[in-house]
Amino acid sequence: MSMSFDPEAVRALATILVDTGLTEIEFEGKEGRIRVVRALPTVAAAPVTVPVAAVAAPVAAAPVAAAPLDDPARHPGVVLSPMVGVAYLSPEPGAAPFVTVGQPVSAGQTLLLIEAMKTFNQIKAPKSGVLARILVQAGAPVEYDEPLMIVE
Amino acid sequence: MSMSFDPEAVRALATILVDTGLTEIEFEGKEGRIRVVRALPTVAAAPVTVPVAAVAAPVAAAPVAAAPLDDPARHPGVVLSPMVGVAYLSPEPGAAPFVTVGQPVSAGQTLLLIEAMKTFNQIKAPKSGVLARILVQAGAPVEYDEPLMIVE
Amino acid sequence: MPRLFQKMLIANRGEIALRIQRACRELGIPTVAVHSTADAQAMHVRLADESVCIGPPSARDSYLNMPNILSAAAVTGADAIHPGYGFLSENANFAEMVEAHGITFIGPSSAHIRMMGDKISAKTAMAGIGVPLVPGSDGEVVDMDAARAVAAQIGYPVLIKAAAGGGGRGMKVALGPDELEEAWTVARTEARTAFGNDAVYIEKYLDRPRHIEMQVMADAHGHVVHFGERDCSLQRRHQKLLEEAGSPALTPDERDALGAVVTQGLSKLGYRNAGTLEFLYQDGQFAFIEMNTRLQVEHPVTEMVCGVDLVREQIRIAAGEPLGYAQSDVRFEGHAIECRITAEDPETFAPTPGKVSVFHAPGGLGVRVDSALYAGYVVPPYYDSLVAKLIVHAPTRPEAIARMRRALAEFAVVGIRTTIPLHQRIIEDAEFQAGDYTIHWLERFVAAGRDH
Amino acid sequence: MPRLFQKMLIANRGEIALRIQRACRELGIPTVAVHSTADAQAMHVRLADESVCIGPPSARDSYLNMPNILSAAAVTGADAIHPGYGFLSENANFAEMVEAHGITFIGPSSAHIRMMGDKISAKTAMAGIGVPLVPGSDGEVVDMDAARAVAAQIGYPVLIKAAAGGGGRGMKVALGPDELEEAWTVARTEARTAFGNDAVYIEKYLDRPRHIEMQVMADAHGHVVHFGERDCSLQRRHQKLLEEAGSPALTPDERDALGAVVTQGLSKLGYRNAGTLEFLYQDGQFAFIEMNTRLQVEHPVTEMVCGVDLVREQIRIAAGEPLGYAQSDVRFEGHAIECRITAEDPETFAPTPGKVSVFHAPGGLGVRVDSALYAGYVVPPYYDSLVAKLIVHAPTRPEAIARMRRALAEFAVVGIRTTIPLHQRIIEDAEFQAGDYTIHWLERFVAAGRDH
Repeated sequence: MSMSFDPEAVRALATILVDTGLTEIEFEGKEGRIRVVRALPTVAAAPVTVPVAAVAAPVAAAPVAAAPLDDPARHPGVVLSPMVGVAYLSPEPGAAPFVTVGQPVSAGQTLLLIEAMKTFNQIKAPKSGVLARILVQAGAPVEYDEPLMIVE
Repeated sequence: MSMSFDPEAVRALATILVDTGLTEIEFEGKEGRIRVVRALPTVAAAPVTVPVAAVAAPVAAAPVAAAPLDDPARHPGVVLSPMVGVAYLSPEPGAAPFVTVGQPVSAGQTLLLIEAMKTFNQIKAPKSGVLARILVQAGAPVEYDEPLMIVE
Repeated sequence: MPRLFQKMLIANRGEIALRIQRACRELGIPTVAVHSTADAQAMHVRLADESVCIGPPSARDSYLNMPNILSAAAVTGADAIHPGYGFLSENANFAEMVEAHGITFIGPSSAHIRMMGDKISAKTAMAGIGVPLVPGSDGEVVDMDAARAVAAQIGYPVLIKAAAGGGGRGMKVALGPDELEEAWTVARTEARTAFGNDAVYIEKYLDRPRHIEMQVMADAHGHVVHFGERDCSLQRRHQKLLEEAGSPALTPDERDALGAVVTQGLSKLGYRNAGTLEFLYQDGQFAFIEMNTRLQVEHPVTEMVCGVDLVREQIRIAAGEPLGYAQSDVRFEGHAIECRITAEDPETFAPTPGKVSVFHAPGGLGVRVDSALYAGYVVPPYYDSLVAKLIVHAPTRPEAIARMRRALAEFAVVGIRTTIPLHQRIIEDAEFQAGDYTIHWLERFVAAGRDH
Repeated sequence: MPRLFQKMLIANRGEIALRIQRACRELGIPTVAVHSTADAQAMHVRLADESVCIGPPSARDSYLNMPNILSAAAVTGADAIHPGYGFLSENANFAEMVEAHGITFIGPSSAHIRMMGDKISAKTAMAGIGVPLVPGSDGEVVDMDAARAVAAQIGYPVLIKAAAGGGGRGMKVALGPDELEEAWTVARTEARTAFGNDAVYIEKYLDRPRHIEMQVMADAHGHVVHFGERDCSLQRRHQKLLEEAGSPALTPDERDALGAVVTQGLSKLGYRNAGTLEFLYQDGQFAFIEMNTRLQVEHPVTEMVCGVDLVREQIRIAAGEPLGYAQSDVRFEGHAIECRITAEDPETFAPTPGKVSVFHAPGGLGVRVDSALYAGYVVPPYYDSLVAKLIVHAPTRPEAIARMRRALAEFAVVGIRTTIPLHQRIIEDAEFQAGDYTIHWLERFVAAGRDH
């Protein structure tokens, strides 16, 4: 989906926002919707966070939005584990790995194996690109949704 | 996507918002929808209050600061009860009251009696002035720190 | 004390996952929590020693995902799996797979799970050990002629029930001969659709029974004890809402007599671990309906009156330990009541998932709270609506009711609607207070409450 | 059930006010909370049926303000007052005034409160009913000659104690004859300053005693039972931190023997309502030190093992009801431990008043929490630092310790520091786990913890 928008409209909204001292303007037309928001510097409106007593304290954790910017799980090219199991980076012990960092990969190419229930499941590249990062170690356990590799 | 909107409409809404002291206006027409929001600087500083489940719910009550502006307990001329007991406005049943609203009173003058432990305690005016309000009824129980009268 | 197991994987969520975790902690066994992506912030995950994400929010792909759960056990080195209730707890294939992987399943053998999972084979087994049944067909009823013959013999009204049934599905009443064919046809169709198995059987329909169930515990050495009965008659759409131990309707002699039949019978069957036999009880007669081969939601009322930790017993037995006590050592002290508090509107029963802004549990003498809620927790919309069990224990039933009244009034859950107000209405009802109710009572009570 | 009282005024605050309120609620008795201006948002005020502000933050002007408390009872129409512990609970004049106003005081007669309030008259009374005493002077010691004679007779080390003493004040040790005069002089000076009464007496100083106390309950009809012992040896500066029922050091025979002496003696004295006899226990010998004529902080451990509601019993007895059971009906089941959680730094014991941002109590089987905390509550700096009592009950002492470990780990109090970490250290200690401790153990444990 390709999107274009009218920067002047947004600029105009932003100017109004600043001029008027508002914190949010939302505009929706037949063509789409624009919403501009300004957090006041006196961030008294920030959510109340509480100190955590201990591992066991059932208090609200940091929100997802507070995850580090380089969180691989949020990278657009991340490959997530579809199952729980053990990761293997080569087809058999001692063999060369399926892929190495910096190498071009094509969609459908096997990136690694995950052993689950005594079967080895081939995890394939979802798109073509360059293998940017390997996030798991050979022999390491992985859980569902765990980031495995990044293809850029 | 190209969007157009009527800046004057938004400005007009914003002006209304600021003028009226509202915090949010949402407008939806055939052409679309406009929503303007303004966070009040004072709102952010307000203590977080939670809805109260029931009489028994041990949740934070409205803070003292939220008491009505005409709370007599906060009036500078308030006379507070120094004890727990029963208030009497006249020296004996059927007699004229010690004081009536609008009457000038002088510091040290008896305003009412509070019966506690079978003794009648004279509650005296802390300063001279005019008796502005009587906040207790004859024969009513009063607790410690309860507002009794206001001398202005 | 040597550990009974090196590590326990708890294949469940919510309050029961926490309940099992507590028993493990007290036994010194480290725990592995498994969870869906929707439950990453759940209490059972926060308090576990380790946790593994096993799938997306849908239970089918997470809490029912056998390969991922078994892999989670493998990668964490768990040597035992406790299934809790619901989910995979009565799945014989899962129990088999667990044992095939060299992991101990905390529950009975897969053969017993399978036997009791089919209502017809369960009834056959029970008949064989002398447990009283509801009068009815001798196994499956294959055609209308057989159906008519059975119904005529036991007398109307009758109930057509699916062999694979559960939760009230595949179950139809025929009040007289003219209703039999339709009831029989509809029940079979429903059973085929819901369970892929249209085998049905026929039972006498009881018009005003109580639901009374008996808790048993059997070790691997042939010792079986019972921990008395629970009265779970207060149900709405086959969901229990409030349970008591003991039943207001049962005498100690009736309990002892039924208990003797049940424990002797299960010993003959070679049953192992925890189990619950459910009965209808009317006119002084018990009639077996089904057996649950797992821990029940309402197990705490039994724990309170017997002073026993049933989860601890399950784990000990699964490790091969003997019970270590006889039936005569089991004592019944006082009375216990459990209110199941769900995230539902107390009038309409519409689910109310959402954020819990305030959570304050009642405390003090004789009050127990089993809940995975905490302030700030968001109740997800994907799973069962049970969010807390409030259990009270007191020397007598009237004192237990007074304690429940006090505890319900103290319980603060803000942000979502719960069934606390419904429970408050139930315990103030004169019929409830007199113990005068059947399995139909609550439906009428709820309907009456909605009318006025 | 007719109400025992029409309305109960609870002349206390904090967890004990809530504890008494809960008992009243379960008995159907409406409650009146009294509070200082600092406690307007306290839990005991929020949950009461009515509340009356009785004074400014200072306890002397509020919770000790007898005229205001009696006026509060009068204006609300309360016909009974429960004093809790501390504050006015052992003030014989207050008990007298309450009764003079035609209001029932939930406790013993003022005469018995007075008798036990003076240590010398208490010892004389106990000697008269055959309760074993610490060897010492026969009442007050009036001069140094008498002091020297007594000390020589009972043997050093000896303890000089104020007749009006309490909380460790007016108490000095003399290890040998050369220390006697100074100890005697300092104890008298301290007693005169603290209590306005310089009467002192002399006792044998025990070097490694346990503090063991016995809970009794007596009705107005001459029936007295005991509910066994509590071991309260874990003290710091005469403040108990952790209590157990039963004592790890006592056999059932020793308990029975002491119980028989105590109950027979109190029956002779005509004692009524709850009471606790405190003993030092060393080398198999009990030695009476004092009697508390009120509910104790640590009463819950007794409630857990005996299955009794002691506050309910106090109220019933005050209303004239008979006990209704004999000593042989009192059972002791399992083991209970209480941890007193205070708003204090777990290392320095500096008080930590302030706002509690998160409060989440542990739950599950065998766990009881008595606390007036809630999320958002501000612990005021004016009163006792006790903010929660965590009590566990289990079949055996090792299981109770495991349960306490689990419950302490679940307990979340955020915003103020508490003694939870200290309790966690205590229960992991090998000597504690072996039950091998005296009244001096905790001081050394705390000092050792601070050193490393």
